[in-house]
Amino acid sequence: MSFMEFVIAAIGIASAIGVVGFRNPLSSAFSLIVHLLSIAGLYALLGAHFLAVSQVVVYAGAIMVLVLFVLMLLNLKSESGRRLGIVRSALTIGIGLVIFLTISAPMLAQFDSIPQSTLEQNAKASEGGVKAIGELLYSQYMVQFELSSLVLLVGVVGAVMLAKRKNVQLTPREGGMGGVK
Amino acid sequence: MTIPWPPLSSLIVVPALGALGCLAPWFSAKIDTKARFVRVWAIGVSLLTLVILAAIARAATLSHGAVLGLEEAHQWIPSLGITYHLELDGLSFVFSLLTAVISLAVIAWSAKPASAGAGWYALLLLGESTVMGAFLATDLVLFYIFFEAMLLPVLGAMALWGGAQRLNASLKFLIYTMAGSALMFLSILYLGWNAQAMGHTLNGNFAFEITTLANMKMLNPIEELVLGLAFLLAFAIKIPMVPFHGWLPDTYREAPHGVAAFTAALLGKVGIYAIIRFMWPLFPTFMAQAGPYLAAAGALAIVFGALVAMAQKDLRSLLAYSSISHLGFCVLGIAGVSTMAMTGAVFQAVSHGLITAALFLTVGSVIDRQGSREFDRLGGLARAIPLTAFFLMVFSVAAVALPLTSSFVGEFLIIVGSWKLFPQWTTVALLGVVLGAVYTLTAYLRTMFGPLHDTDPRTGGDVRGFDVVILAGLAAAIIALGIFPADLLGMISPAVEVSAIQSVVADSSVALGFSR
Amino acid sequence: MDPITSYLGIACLLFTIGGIGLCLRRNAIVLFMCVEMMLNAVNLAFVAFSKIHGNLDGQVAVFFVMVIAAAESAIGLAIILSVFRSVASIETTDAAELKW
Amino acid sequence: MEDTRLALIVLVPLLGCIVSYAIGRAAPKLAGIISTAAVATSFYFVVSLWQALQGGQTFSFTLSSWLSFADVILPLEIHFDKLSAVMCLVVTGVGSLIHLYSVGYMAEDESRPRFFSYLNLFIAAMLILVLGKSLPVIFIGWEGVGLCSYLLIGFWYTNPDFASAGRKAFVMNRIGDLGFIVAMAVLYHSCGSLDITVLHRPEVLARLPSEMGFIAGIALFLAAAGKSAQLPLFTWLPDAMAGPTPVSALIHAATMVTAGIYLMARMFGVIELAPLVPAIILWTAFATSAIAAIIAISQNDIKKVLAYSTVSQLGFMFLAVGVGAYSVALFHVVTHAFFKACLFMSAGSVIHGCHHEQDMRRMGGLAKSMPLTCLSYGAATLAIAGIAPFAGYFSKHAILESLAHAHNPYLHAYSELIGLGATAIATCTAFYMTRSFILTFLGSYRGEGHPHEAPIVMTAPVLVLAGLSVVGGLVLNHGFFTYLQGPLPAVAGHSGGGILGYVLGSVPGLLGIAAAYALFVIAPAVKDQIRKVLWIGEKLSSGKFYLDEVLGLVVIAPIRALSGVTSRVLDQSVSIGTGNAIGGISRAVGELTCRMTTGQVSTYVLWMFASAAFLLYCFLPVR
Amino acid sequence: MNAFVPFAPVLALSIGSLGYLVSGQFLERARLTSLFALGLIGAAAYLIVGLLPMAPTVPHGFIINDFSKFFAVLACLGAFVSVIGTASSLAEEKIGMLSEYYFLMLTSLCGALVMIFASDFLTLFIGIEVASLALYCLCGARVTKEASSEAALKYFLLGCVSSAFMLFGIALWYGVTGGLAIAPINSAGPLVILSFVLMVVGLAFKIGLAPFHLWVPDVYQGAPTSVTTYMSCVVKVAAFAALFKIALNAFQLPTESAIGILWFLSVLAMTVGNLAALQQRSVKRMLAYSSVAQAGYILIGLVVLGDTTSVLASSVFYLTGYCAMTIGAFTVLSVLGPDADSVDDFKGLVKRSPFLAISMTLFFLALAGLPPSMAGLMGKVYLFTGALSSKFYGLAIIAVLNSALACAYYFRVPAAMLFQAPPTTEPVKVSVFSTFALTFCVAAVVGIGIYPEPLVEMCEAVAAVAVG
Repeated sequence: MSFMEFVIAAIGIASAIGVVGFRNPLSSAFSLIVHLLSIAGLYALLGAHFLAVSQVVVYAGAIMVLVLFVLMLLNLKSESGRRLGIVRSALTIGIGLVIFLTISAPMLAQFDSIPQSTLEQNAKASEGGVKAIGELLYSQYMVQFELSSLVLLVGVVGAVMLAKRKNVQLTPREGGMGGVK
Repeated sequence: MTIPWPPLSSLIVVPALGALGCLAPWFSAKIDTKARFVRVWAIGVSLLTLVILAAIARAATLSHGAVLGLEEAHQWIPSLGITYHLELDGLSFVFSLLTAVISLAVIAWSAKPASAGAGWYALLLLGESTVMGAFLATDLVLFYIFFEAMLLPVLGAMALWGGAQRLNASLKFLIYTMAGSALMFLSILYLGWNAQAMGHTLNGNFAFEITTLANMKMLNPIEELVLGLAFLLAFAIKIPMVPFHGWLPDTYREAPHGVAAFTAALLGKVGIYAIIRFMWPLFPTFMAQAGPYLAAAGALAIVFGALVAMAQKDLRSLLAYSSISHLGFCVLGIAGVSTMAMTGAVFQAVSHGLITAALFLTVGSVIDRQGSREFDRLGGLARAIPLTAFFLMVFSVAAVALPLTSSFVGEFLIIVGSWKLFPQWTTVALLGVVLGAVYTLTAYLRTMFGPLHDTDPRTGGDVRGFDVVILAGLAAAIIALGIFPADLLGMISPAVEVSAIQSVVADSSVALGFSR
Repeated sequence: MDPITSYLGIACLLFTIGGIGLCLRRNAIVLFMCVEMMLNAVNLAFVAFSKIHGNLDGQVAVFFVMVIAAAESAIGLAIILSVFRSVASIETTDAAELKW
Repeated sequence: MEDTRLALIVLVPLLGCIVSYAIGRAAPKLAGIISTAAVATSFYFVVSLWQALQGGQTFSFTLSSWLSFADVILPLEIHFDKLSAVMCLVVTGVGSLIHLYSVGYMAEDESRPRFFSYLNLFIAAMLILVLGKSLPVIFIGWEGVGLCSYLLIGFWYTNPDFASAGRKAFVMNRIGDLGFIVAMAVLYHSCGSLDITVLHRPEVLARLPSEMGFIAGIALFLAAAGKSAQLPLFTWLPDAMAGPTPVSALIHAATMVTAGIYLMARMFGVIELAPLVPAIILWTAFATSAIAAIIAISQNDIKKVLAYSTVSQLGFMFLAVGVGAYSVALFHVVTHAFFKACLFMSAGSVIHGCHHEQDMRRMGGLAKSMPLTCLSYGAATLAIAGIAPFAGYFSKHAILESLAHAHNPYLHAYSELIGLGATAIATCTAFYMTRSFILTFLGSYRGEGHPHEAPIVMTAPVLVLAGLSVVGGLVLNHGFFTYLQGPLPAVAGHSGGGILGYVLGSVPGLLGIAAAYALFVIAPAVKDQIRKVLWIGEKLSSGKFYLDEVLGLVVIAPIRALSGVTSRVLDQSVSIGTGNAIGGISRAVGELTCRMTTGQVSTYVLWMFASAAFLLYCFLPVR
Repeated sequence: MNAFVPFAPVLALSIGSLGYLVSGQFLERARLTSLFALGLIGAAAYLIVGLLPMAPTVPHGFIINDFSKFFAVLACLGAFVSVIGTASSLAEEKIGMLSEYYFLMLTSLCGALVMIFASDFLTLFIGIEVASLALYCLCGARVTKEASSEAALKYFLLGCVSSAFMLFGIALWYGVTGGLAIAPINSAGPLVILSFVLMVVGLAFKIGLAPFHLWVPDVYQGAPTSVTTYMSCVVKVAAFAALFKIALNAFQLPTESAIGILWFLSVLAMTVGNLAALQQRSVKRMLAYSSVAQAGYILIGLVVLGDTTSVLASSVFYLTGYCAMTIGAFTVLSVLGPDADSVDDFKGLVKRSPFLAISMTLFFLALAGLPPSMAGLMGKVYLFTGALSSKFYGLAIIAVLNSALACAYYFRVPAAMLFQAPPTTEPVKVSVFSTFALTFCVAAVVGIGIYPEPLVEMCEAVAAVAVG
């Protein structure tokens, strides 16, 4: 495992923990951005250039901007003081551990023994440039591509429907903006 | 003489259509205006049913001998092997006759709950139709459908016009019955599949038709045991047999008189009928082994019911438990491989149907008059309502199985028949007879005799008009059956032979001496 | 440890972390972010697999997942907004009228 | 051979029962007349049939095929032979007299129609009982008379005590009936038939295994004991005096209570299968009649005295049954019917005359005010006391004689003892009957109001019966036993006894009379000394041997307790409780399952992950 | 041109629904909008029945056979009836912009169809997402009601998690096979099982099988009744179709570990569902839990799938009947008004509207498996016989005991409607649309029970195709 990979992976994991760990949503949002970027880096290292780019654009760009916008809009303080019980946290982490082990063990067991040579000769085939992906999208995955447009449409319309209401009052039912507690 | 219409189906369809007919004016939203016409209509329908039944019997008897063997078989769901198969032999005939008579009596009975409009008659007619179906069906699934369906009208009538606790009572009734029949349902399916697996069926599908299932010996003892127990549970709850009678006290306390009469007279009988019709042919080995336990259960139920009845404080509960006690005789009768006892059991079932219905109706009129069912609020009524007192006396006397009443025939045959097989349990049952005399006479004494204990000594309230005719008719039937039971017995015994006894005889694995 | 498998391991880890976050946090938006993390973990696995198998189907799948994620975010945030309007909070503990 | 008259014998009273009520509703006066006429008619038919009865032949009539189906043959058939002829004559003859009497006795009761129709119903049932050709048919009558006695004892039902007395009678009879049913079951299965003519064939009886024979015999005796008030089931009979006096006369003296003896005579073949059975019968009968006699001494209610004397006399009859002298027993049945009916009816006249006063201590000196009654009562007393040549003498004497010839392995040792005891009882009988006579008719009137003689319609039948109890024995003595040779076994060495025999035979009775006269007329003071000496006996006697109390303690109380426990514990708690418990539990579990849905998203996610982890952990082949 | 034929239904729906957006401004009249929607759904159904036979080919991403066609028609039919039944109640639900509402509903139907037709996992996943995303919004459609948006939030978050699981499963599948096609795999290695488990988790969530059912009661209660009506049928149909397809075509059931999983889910679902419903006073939640239990029954056919296809057929049969029941029940609820939920709202309904009361009673009887509406009963006969014939005695016994237990709560609503006094006597007015829908459901529920033969044969054919 090259040093580069190691560093990026480490950042990714660290930022992921950060997302979960920070009490303040804003900071977790930022660490999520870091996380997404690191993932993009991993994509790049894996040779999925197109994905790396779109990851940066779509995720770290569009989505996270949206998220941040909403966060600003609601200008929230950090999560209210009530901590979760230690028991529950332990339980959660335990369960997470079980899942992690049960999922990863067989995977690692299965793919540990892939000769480097095959990866070498696959490297060219799995070179995910714009051209290659584009060809696939417009030939073999035509249908799915069209359908994904439908997905986006649903997203738009749904958002509109939920956000827009006849008698718009942006102030919540009780308490001022931001629901100060 | 041949019958133009499909005779057996008409027994089921006519009352059902009649029920719809009752509802027709009800949907026109003027609920109680047409009450009288509805009543006449309902009486007419149930009378028609009775007539049809009589016609069928006559025709069949004329065409082929005393034993009726009418059948109606149609494919229903071929791919599941479910057929629409009705059959009327001596056994089904007596029970459907009972059904027709009781329904007519209950429908024609004038006293019905206030606020009971057309729905009352509709539900009763539906009840008649479904119970008929249960007595006629020979396809197990069809039987199960009717077995469940007959619960609903009774339930509805009870929940609509019952006492204060009516909803809980009916829920209890429902749950008990469903819990009981659930496993039976599964066993039925198992049988049907087993037939297929054994390759005993024509088209390679399941088969639920009793004759098909009975004629093949395809169950090993374990299967027989499990399935038999499942069936038994269902019927034990329906009859009910102790200790599965948890639904009974509430039901009989809450249900309106007519419904109580209908339930007590008919629903339990389906259990008795089904044990003879289905369990003996299907599980001969199991039944042969379970016989003694069944007999014990019956005998103990007789004593148990009697003892509990003695401790009751009100008329209706006393009747409820007394019917447990009386049905114990039927159970005792069907426990053993004895044509005599089994015939007696069927006869007893019929006569108990008549008697208990009559009792519930009569007692109902007494309770309505007094506005109370507690013994402490009754007494000395013989002077106030002599006619009711007379009928009540007749029916009580019939209930304690005095000779020349129908129940004597039944109990005598049962006792004499099962003495050979289970002398000890028969003796226990006899003790029940004495206790029966005790509580019955006590009830009568505390109701009719003694100083006239009457909260507001009103005159009148005696049975009158058409009700007298009904009671007289029932009394006449009871006594006539007591003096001339031979025809009915002659009808029942061959059917019992075919359905139960011969299956055991055929089953060589059962070694039992039996007394015919 | 082989590089590819290490990618898979990382994917599993991230997936789990996202799940844990979902269980531990209460802020709806953070929950949403955790979901996104889980999706990303899966994406990573896809890409790794595509490298293993030497075809691009995995990457195409990832592309579609991104599209879907975008739509999801739009809808999700809209929902969170409307919840905020009615409950004046986006903490899931406050939006718990429906229960039992 | 078939004969419709036979059917008429039964049907006429049955018809009378209905008609007399129907018409009686309109015209109460007619009710009595109609029913009396009905019984008389049936008496006429009985006589005519009896005339036609020659040799061993019998008449029979089948009403319906009743319980016959498949290979079971139990038709509803009655038949008329010498034995049933005797009973029929008694039932209808004495019955019609009593009907006539009741016309007067019940004259001012407003519910006469009911009374008379009940009476007729009873006669019909009794006739079925004695005419029945098979045990089930006999059982019809058996239960029928039980029902009628229940109805008639509780005739004045507004008094709850009377009503419950009726219930007591019915229930105790029911206990006896168990025996009847068991016997039928046993006999049917072993002998394959319940026809009494069949059941007399030795080859049929041979099929009966010995222990079954014993069971059948005992069971039959249990039935008889219930009906004929033997230990321990006799306490209902004294209570049965709650009914109108004619009822006591007809049912509880003349006819119904003797049905037991009739049954024994009918089924003697079965009774004698196991020699232990007659022995048991004998001892029971002995104890019964002794106890009843002792109790009767200290009774003050005139009807109670008669009731206990009836019990004691029934015991006498069973003594005869026990030694196999059935015709003798029946002979006593007949004579007893005469004098006991006479006694009861005279007592009835007395009560009627004294304005429904029954306590003898408030009577006395009625000889003047009602001579005819006094006359008949006296005659009957002499008869029952067994003074020759009155009717009672012959039957009692025959019984005592037959006791000497007991040929039962279990009895050889005690035959003398029993003979002596029986004689003592006879003396006792004479004593208490005389006492009652003295208390009632001699001395001076102790009650208030003016006692008056009964109307002719009542006295006439009483006198007739008095006459019968005077001459009846003398007349019948010769013919009776030979007449019954056919259906019943011959009586071992019965001598009519000459004048000397008469004198000797009357000694016990005379002793009793003398003692009573001495104690109650000449020297009343002595009486009290004796009472002090025999205080225990006095207590037992006046306390009726505390039989009711004992029964209540041993039988009734446990049953009540049992029923209470069953209903409260077994029924409410166990059977019903279990069902409710199951329901409750499932409801609680359901509540818990609902609580899983806390409404917290993060909880849900936790659940999801936990479940996923569980699935993965459980179902993944390699861990 | 012929290449488009397979997609005709989906295209029709999506393009048609686009029509809403353009015409959104002047198509605000409820009657028209709903009619338009109905027209579209009808068209789709017609296309499925009429056009698809001409395209037996397997185009990219889609597979057309009797199995998918049956389920597609079922979904369309369900959507059609639920739209008719609830059309008139939208006004009271205060759902603002009808055009968006119907657009989303049609799109989600579209997604459901994609799920049903999909022949590779990617398409399947996209279909799931289309359907789900639309539904998330629809749940929140009643913007003025707090519960509505809360339900939307819960459904959204949990739904995303579940699709993450699904997706991970797909990723593993891709990892094992190197492709995304739903095609038979011959290895049953740990990774395959793993991916199966993950996909099952995803789909079990969509179906609402315990222990992944926790969202069901909340969402069913919070969402607008009309939406609940729709999703209680369509989502189940689509998800079950997907589950059957994956399990049979991809994972080559039966393998014993997979069967173990499904057995566990089925038993847990019916038991938990019934137990939890016992105490419910809220009819919507009661029905939600009951739907969990019913899903457990439906799963039986897949669990016990032996060599015989008929057991799967029984599941399809039962599913069909169940759709009619649940649509009917929820339609009645929606007719009673947006806030009708508690059992008390049903008191004495028979006095206020006999038609509603009696049809509701019939639906509940069917759910309880009682005559006269014997769709449920026949379905159980069919299912349990299958279970027995594959020697799954334990499962059959648990199931039958559950169905007995269920009567305890199925009794409650009819009891309230028929046997209790109404608080008010003013009659409930039932619109023509609803009347039609209810009549249809009643006819289905009773008819399937009385004369099930044709449906049975159809299901047999479908199952035969599915098992292959």
